[in-house]
Amino acid sequence: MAGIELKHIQKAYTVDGWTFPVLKDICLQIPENRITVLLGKSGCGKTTLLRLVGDLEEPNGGEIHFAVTHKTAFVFQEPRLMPWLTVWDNTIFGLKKQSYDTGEIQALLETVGLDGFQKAYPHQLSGGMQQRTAIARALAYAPSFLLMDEPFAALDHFTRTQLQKELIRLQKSQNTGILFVTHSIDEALLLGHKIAFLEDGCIKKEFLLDTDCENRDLLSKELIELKREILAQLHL
Amino acid sequence: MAGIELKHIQKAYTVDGWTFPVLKDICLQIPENRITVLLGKSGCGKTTLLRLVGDLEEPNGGEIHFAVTHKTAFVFQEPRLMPWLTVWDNTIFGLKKQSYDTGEIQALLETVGLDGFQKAYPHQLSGGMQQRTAIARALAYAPSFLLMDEPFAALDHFTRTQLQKELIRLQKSQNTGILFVTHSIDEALLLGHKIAFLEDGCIKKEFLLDTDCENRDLLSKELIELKREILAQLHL
Amino acid sequence: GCGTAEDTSSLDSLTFTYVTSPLNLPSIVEKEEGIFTKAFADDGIEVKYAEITSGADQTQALAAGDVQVLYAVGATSVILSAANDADIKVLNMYSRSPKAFCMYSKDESISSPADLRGKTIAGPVGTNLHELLAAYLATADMTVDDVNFVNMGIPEAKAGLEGGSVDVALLAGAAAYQTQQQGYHLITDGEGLINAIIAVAVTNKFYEAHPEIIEKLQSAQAEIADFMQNHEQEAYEMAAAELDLDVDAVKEMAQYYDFSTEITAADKEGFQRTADFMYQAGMIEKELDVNTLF
Amino acid sequence: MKKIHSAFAPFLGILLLLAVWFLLCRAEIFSPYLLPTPQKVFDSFLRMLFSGELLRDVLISFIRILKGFCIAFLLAFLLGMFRTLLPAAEKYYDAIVQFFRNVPPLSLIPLLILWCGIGETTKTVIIVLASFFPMYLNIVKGFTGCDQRLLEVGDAFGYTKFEKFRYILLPYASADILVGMRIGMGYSWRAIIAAEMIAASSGIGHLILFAQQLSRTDKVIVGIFVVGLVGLATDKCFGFLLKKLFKGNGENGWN
Amino acid sequence: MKKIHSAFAPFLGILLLLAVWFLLCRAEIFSPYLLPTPQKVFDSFLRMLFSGELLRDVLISFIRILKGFCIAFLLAFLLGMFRTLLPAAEKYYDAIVQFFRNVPPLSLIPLLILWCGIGETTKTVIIVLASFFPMYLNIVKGFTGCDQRLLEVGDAFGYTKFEKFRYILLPYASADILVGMRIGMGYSWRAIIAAEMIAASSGIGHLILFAQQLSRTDKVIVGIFVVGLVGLATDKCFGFLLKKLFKGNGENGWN
Ligand SMILES: Nc1ncnc2c1ncn2[C@@H]1O[C@H](COP(=O)(O)OP(=O)(O)OP(=O)(O)O)[C@@H](O)[C@H]1O
Ligand SMILES: Nc1ncnc2c1ncn2[C@@H]1O[C@H](COP(=O)(O)OP(=O)(O)OP(=O)(O)O)[C@@H](O)[C@H]1O
Ligand SMILES: [Mg+2]
Ligand SMILES: [Mg+2]
Repeated sequence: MAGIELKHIQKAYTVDGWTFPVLKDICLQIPENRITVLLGKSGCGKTTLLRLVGDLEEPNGGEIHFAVTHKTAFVFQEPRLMPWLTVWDNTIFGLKKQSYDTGEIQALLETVGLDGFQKAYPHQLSGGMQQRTAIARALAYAPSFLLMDEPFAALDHFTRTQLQKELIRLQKSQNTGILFVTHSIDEALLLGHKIAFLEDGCIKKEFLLDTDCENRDLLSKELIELKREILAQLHL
Repeated sequence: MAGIELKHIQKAYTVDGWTFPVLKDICLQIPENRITVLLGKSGCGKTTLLRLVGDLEEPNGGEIHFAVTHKTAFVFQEPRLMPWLTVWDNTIFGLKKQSYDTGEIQALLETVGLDGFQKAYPHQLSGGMQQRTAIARALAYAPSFLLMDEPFAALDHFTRTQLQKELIRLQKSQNTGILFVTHSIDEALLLGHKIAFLEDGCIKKEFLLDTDCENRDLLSKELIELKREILAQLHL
Repeated sequence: GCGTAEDTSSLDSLTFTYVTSPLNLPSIVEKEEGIFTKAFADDGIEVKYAEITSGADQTQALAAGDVQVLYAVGATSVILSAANDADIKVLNMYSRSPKAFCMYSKDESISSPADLRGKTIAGPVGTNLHELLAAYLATADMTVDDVNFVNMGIPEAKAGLEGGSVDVALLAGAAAYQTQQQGYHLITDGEGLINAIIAVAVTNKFYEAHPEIIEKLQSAQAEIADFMQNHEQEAYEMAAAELDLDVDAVKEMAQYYDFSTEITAADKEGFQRTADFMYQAGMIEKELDVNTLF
Repeated sequence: MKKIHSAFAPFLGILLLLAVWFLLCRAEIFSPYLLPTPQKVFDSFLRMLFSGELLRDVLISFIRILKGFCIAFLLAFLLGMFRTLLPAAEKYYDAIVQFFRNVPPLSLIPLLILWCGIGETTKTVIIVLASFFPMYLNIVKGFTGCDQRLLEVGDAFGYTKFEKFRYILLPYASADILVGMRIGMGYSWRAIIAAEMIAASSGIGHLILFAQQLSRTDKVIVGIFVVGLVGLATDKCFGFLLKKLFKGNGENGWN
Repeated sequence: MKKIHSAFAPFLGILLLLAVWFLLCRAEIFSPYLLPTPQKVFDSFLRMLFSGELLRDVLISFIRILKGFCIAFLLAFLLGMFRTLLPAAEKYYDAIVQFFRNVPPLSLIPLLILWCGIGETTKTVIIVLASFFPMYLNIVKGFTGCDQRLLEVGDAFGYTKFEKFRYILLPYASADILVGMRIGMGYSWRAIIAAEMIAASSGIGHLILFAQQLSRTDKVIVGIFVVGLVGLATDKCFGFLLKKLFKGNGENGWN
């Protein structure tokens, strides 16, 4: 079976001597070449789950199976840019010394709307621009699997729509697998092939969408129905 | 005339030796005891404008008139918590050594959903929790004027709705003036008495809403109409 | 450090330098027996000690007024300070010990000044040992420039000799004694070459302002000499304890020292010889008539 | 197994050193005068320990160092603070501070004797000179390197300059200050010989110097060991104390 | 007006010092033996300058210091790097490093002569001993204090340990490393007397020491001034060079 499989994952943290479980028993199948969206309340453990999948942290229990070795890129919740590098250098940070096509990077920066700021340092950027640089850094890496932690939270309506489209295009053309954390139900409905709803340390519910993301209409009967269902879940 | 008045404000930044104007000619009247919402694309200068109003930066030209001396609090776009202080200590950071009511602070932390995390350090919090701590810090200060830079961007649907309600309640009971930056048009419509739309270094358009914020229904004909108008502006 | 302490005619304390190495028996005996303390107790003057070993620092401290009596200071240091216009007066002698200043090497074949040509020789500049080297070389019409003289302290010179990076070391005191015990080759000692004078010195100003103290000091020194004569063994034991050496070693080394305090014509001559040497070596910039020192 | 190994590790280096020393003496490459055998040194150590002289000397030096170190720290801290609160004042004294930073304290001894006499003052001043600069530079670095964004939070909440200093700059700079203090403490101990060169009759520096003059290499080595170990111990105690004091900072992943 | 004032400020402190000195000599509180007049010192300075001896001495000392400093920096950097890349190795040598950090270099001179002779090696070693520790501690602090969140970015992009070191740790720690280097450079100059105590026949440290032994306070003061000024100049050049090298860092508001 392709993709990534989480089996009975547990993770606990200790704060002030008091240990509490964040993830209690996560079973989740993340398909390859598809967009999986993770929904959940603030502080429910979405970032933690992403970090486990991205191998930045070890689970306390359970297993994670990777079908193939992925070239993974991570968009963190905060921009995490290197303050001593310009936008350009931050963008190619993931590429290390390996050769890259200058034109491609330039096109990428244009896509995220940072053209003209190639030589600016992070502290000279607005919050949204920093986040976009971080997205550009992850995309420049040309990953086969992309982990994104609320990447569009700091962006305005239109920039957001534009990048969502870009993401869908990328996913289709490169067959990239994406695990996407968001707070916005609309965004989840627009992007996800699979929507997982995280609550109380478990995956409470999964929704599968079979329409192609490219042609989704939020006002279609199907999606309105689904949205209602999700909202009902949240009210629990 | 009460409130804050910006007259022909200009502000330019220099990046890599190239000076570009961010704010070109801002004229804006920010009423006292009301919520003013600032809308605009990412990177258009919203944070810059807020910083000017908050006296963290000097304009290159123009004048800012304050009707009365305000006790101003600032919620930055990033959490900006002191890493060496616990959530509790960060919350009372604005109060310095002045006396405060422990019960009130506790109630505030419960409102923002951080009960139980009083002794946690910022690096032990999720992104949304950090942002909520920053909001609690500003509210604990009991300001007469509150500047908020995308305070709810990192929050999920429900936490966000809850805090929006809390903000409206606070504004009513304390008569606090609020300048609120957001990317969400819905949020603007829910909260604002006045919505200012920033584009290309100028206030392109202002909208005044006279219904009481408490009873707004986003699906009311009036607001749908307004939303359409704003979206049209954005498409320019 | 108030430079004007000595101006007040009534002193309430008197600071002596206290130097025990290489083998300053009078100082050790004096302190152990409390001779100065007793002598000045009647006048209500408190006796204090300052352990300053470096000659240059001693004369500095004297000029600064922190110390009133340099009890055991090398003739070279006295001359240097006088040549640089400091106010200094030699009260009496402390010791002469030409035989305690030696030149050692590992190489048995060195037996004349000519053999030293081009060799690396280590010792402290501007001291009796430096003068010893110059005087020894002068016997064969050579100068210090004919050898590779390097400036370093006695412990360092000894370490250099041992480690092999130095051909000849100029040594005195315990280091010289040990080197001899180790069986190194003695090239020469100071006998007949230098006078190796150590003196007791004060400032002229002090000398004139406090004749009664000078007088007491002289009689107290006589008392020390008496003690050393009558309780020789005891004095050696005191020194051995103070310096943490064997009594036998102390006895052996003490032979080289003449502790009589009297200033003889030979001493004055020795002073002049040292002053001339220093002038010729460029260590002082003008000729000094040592009679102004006494 | 692994734990024992780990506890043992710090001593491994030292043991190796001792082993080399022992073998060198065994091979009789150097005369015992220059490199006394470990046994002889240990004997001397015991003798000095039991006669009480060692303890007394260490104590005296320790008090001197503490005095000098405290003065140096206060000075460095105040000047650093002054410079931070009043950046305009800095250029008046910076040149002098920078000048003296490069001057060998040994060269100042004659002048120090002149100004401060031959008493404790001179010794203290030498220790101050030795430990002031690393502390000052680290403190200044800590203060100037503070995250501007956090300082702005202070501005936003109406903090005065001094309050910003106290509640933001100071905690932020604490890591730098601590490193400065540790370096400064080390340099205080290192300066003990220079300090006790002048008219000292006791102290571990005097002990080493005196032994050197009398060619007692065994005593010199005992002295070196004692200074090194006592310095190490002070450093550890010091680190421990500071950890307690700055508890919040040490354990929040911040330092 | 304000600009002139500001350019003048650094000299104000120095001028004040000179004025006090001049007045003290005028008042004849101290004998000229202890505190020569500024004129006399200036005369000596000119004489030494024109005879060329001063320049030669400074140059020789400068080369020595550069040598010692470079070795010390390399050592400190490599050990710091080693410790960062291989944290397990640290405990093996940390105890020894910490031990020697507190040992006065003056006490080691006889042992150094024994091991390294009286040539340049010993002098270099003394300078290395003087400047190694502040650099090492600052470098270690810089490396260990690195923001974990940025290091995780490296992990996320599949950086190796070494790459993380090179591209994240190193730039991040550069401020700390620079402060360490400046302190280390200062300490190199300060050690010049101790270094040239041993069998030197030239160098500014030797000049001061020799003048001291010959009670030539005027020459000592000239030496002190020259060391202080040359040190100051090295420091400034050094700061300038490093600013050029680390250009990106210096001007992005990060340092
Ligand atoms: N290093 C840590 N130490 C202790 N607790 C932690 C740590 N990291 C996260 N936590 C806790 O784990 C819980 C989940 O955090 P996580 O960051 O995964 O939330 P999240 O779902 O991403 O929230 P948000 O939407 O606000 O980003 C929180 O309660 C947080 O306090
Ligand atoms: N310190 C600075 N130096 C140079 N340029 C700056 C600086 N701060 C902001 N800018 C520039 O000013 C512009 C506006 O920035 P600002 O932070 O006000 O945007 P914003 O409207 O808040 O955007 P966002 O919604 O992404 O936060 C950006 O183009 C940014 O690059
Ligand atoms: Mg998160
Ligand atoms: Mg912004």
